[in-house]
Amino acid sequence: MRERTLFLSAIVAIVLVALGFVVASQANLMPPAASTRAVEVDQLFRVLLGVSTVIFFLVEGALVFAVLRFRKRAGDDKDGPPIHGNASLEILWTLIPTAIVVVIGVYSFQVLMSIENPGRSPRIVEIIGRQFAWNFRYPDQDLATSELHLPVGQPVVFQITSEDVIHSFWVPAFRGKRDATPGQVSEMAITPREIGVFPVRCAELCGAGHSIMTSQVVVESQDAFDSWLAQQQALANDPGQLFLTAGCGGCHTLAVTGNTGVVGPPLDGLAARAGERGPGEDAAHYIEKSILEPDGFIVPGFQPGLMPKDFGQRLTPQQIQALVAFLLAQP
Amino acid sequence: MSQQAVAHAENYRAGQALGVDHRKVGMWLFIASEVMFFGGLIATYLHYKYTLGFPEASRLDIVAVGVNTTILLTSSLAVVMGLSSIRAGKAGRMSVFLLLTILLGLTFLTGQVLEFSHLYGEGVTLTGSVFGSSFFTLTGFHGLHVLAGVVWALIVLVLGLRRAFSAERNMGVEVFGLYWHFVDIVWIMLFTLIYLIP
Amino acid sequence: MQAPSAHPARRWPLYLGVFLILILLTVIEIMVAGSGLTPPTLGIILLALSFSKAGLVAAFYMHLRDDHRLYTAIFVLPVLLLMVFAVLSVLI
Amino acid sequence: MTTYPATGTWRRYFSWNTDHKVIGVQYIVTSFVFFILAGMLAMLMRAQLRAPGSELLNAETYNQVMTNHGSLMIFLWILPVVAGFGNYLIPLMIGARDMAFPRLNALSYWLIPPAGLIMLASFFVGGAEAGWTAYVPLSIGGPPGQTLWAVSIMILGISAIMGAINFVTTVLTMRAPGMTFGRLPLFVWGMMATSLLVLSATPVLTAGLVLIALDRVVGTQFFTVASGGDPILWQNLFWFYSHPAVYIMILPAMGIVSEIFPVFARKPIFGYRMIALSSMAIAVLGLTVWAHHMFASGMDPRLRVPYMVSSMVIAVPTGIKIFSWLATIWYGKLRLSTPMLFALGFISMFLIGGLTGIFLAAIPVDLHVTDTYFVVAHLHFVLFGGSVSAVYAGLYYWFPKITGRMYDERTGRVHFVANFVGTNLAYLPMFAAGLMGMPRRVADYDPSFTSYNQMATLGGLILALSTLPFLYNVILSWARGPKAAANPWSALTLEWQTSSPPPTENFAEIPVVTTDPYAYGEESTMTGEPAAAPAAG
Repeated sequence: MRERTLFLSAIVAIVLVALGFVVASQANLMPPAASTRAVEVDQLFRVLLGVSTVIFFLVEGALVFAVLRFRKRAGDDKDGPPIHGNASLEILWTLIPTAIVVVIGVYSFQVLMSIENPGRSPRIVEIIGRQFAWNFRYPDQDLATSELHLPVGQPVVFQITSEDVIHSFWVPAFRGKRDATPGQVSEMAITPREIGVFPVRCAELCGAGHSIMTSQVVVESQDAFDSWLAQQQALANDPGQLFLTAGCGGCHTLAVTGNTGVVGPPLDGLAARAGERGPGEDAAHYIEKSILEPDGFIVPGFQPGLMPKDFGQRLTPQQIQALVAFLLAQP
Repeated sequence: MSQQAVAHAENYRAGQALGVDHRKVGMWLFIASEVMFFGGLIATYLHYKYTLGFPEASRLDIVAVGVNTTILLTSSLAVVMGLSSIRAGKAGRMSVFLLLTILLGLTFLTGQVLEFSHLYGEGVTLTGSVFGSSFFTLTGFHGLHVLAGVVWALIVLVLGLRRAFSAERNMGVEVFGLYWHFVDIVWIMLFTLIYLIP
Repeated sequence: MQAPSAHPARRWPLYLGVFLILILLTVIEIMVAGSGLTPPTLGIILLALSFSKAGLVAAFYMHLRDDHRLYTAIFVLPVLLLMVFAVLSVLI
Repeated sequence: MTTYPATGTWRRYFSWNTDHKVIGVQYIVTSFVFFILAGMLAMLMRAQLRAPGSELLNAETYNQVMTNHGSLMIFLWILPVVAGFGNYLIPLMIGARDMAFPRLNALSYWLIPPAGLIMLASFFVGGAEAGWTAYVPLSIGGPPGQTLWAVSIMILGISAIMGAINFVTTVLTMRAPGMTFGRLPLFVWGMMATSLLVLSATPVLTAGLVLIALDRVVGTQFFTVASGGDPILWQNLFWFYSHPAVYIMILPAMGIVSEIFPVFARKPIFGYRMIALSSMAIAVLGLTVWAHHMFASGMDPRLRVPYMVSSMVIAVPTGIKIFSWLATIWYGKLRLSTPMLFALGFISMFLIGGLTGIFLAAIPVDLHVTDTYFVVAHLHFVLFGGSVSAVYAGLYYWFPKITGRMYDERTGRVHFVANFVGTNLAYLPMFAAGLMGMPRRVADYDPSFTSYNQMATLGGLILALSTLPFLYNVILSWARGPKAAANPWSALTLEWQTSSPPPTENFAEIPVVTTDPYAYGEESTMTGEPAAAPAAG
């Protein structure tokens, strides 16, 4: 009898472990692992999945077996045996879970230490969340972009913050997530390992636009990345392009860029007029001031409050100077 | 019935299994929850004190508040003397001590009002800074507890004058005392955490 | 285990003594705060003083000293929890 | 001092009544009404999410619906319904005539309907949109409804604290002769653990809500980032309550199934002491894990590891309970009536919630799945597959005691099957959606998640429909079901040793307890009035 029980439980144990192993190794529940960190996280995930599978089928199996095997037979109105407990059994199912938990805890800690180690000379990328968009800055190049590009295989540290409420920067393919909290900068280290385009999502409820606060990260070869960077810098410093990318053309008329907006005053020949607007203020200063604080002077016939007031953040000082010079040069 | 069961049966009549009075247990449990309520406010104050440094705290007048503290401590003495009076069957003396408690409580509140108006004069306001918000909220909630205690003391006083308590029946006074002493203890901690520790 | 109300009349010297100690401790606190001690030591001393004051009130005025242990447990456990919570909230 | 209108008149349920049984029913029925409302909000969300690009609700409305769904389900359904069971059962189970503070008890109930109305009123003044977590600064800038939301939850917190004081005092001071702590029914142990958590955690949330309300109404600076306010501080205060809240909601549920298994397996509970101890262990540990909700926030990284450890350790006492329940039904004579079916369903579904909890405790995995549909699935398996299943089990189990009538077994089984299928169909796909990258609290999603959401919506529909047979069953059975015996399940706990429904003040004479409440298969030797039921039925 005793041997038989042991034999049966051995069989059950082997079957369960095999099952757990199969599920853990075969299950494909995660998006592509596009960062080195993702590989380690997925490994941990598979281990947890295997352990849980064993426990799951052990308990559910016992449950189903008990329901089938021990259900009351018709006409049998006697009680079950008065078993109140079994010390060794209770100690067993206290110690084994404890052991499992300790192992999982240690392993998780190792993975945590490893994934949060930034690696040698990581590139810094600043990530700014605002309702409801992600903006990016490459401080080394002093370059602000609306797209996130990363060179494959190069360690990067994201410095994440927010301008309004809490957002959470999440690239599922990287497995990393970090809240963008106003008033503080939190870091997340990543090393992309796969070339491709992966979605970026906001994971913390941030208001009505929460579900549309998405972007994408482009992981590309070093060369492609460098040329992209160069191109972005060129755009940033070519005022004509800047005039378009910053969105000025949407509201202002300017012949050379072919814009015909009428929301704001026309900007052709601005140099001539700009001088007389502010008392004792030359044209250059007037134009710069009008970009930074649009409601400072309202051209007669136009409404205040229409032009965004955050160009000071959106554009670098150099870009603003470039714009001013560009506008002054327009006949 | 086992011997222990008999004991239980007798306690039960008085509603006192474990030999403890349910009103007292209830009061202590309420105090426990109050500890955690002030805990939330104190944790907030300390968090900001640690992160922001609270330079404005130098504006606080330690000595004046120290005097106010001793007033509250004295009121606690009055309460406990009142309790021991009624336990000795001296209802009249208890009423005197309760009256004293009420007066001391009101004095403390007056002191707090003076302190607040002084700080407002200095430009430290509830909405002016994180320090103002944390300070006035924490001390203000303590003040509200003192106010509630004064009202409760009035009720106990009136009941006492109506001969509601005696050397045997005085749980109403004791339970009120527990509350009052707890409010006193909260102030003892606030005095150190807000005023003394830089 | 109930609070002994046997000789209540004789308890007032005890209460008065406790009161005097409380006042004394308060004075000491203010003097310590005034002394030029540095924050870590200063904080520890001041906390020790205030906790002893709170302890005196709880033990004698709230009768925890000679009342049922249950009451002490109900009071002390949340205080400990509060201390843990406060420390972790400061560090968070 | 305490008033008892004539029993049997339905009017007493709408009056200021201090009978703990009346108050218990008031709690249960009121909270079930809010359960239905919150369920309708859930159906609105599932309808919106049935397909990507749906325009049934605009984003603001969706956020309001989502916020109120969560807040109603937690603060006005599970917490009060559990308090309702506690009110009805604790005095009966410990052999007392009523609660320690009957008028306080009535007051703590009568705070709930107004609080619920205040929360619903938020819909009409620009509703609360910041989720039940109300993270600052979003909840500071939000529309006026957010203030009503905060006030409502403050009131509910005060009500819960008063209830907890009542429960603990009652259990400590009003146990019948011989009802030692070693003989306390496990549901009472669960309520004790829960009440201690309510007492130590709820006041902290109340304090935090005061800060939010002051910031919104008076203009204080607590959470104004520009002047140094720290958004993480609110998360700290909030989760110090809201993680223990999960145990507040699950411990009594565990107590309910611990009552049901011995009765329907006709066997003593296995390892009584360990189950009672594990409830207390979960309560204590539950107070030390709150910041595991903040692993992805800006909190000090060094603090995360201890929270990970304590969160994982909770798996141990939880496991002890599950294994003890399995051992209880092992070698038993299982009677698969509706309460037993729901109790078995509780284990099978709570297990999924518990196991996925370990994934969430492991920080590296958590940083991927937190704030995604993985979390939504996890918490619904714990709170719906877990707590709600147990509540249904308890409602069926004590229905004859409460109403004096028997429910219809066949309809009950239909309800169970629909509920079981619906729960798994609704929530299992959400795990996959979260792992694949679907954030939670979104009014719209990437088309790649469509199939998961269609399954979830179908499951939700089944869940909604599954409440119909339940309502049909309880309403008709209460009105004209067959009369129930005093002890239809031939159970041994004290509440079954008096008539169904019990008379005012419960027992003609206070019983004297001389045996433990799960002595099945033995000579039961309970004296007192009326005599104990035969151990076997």
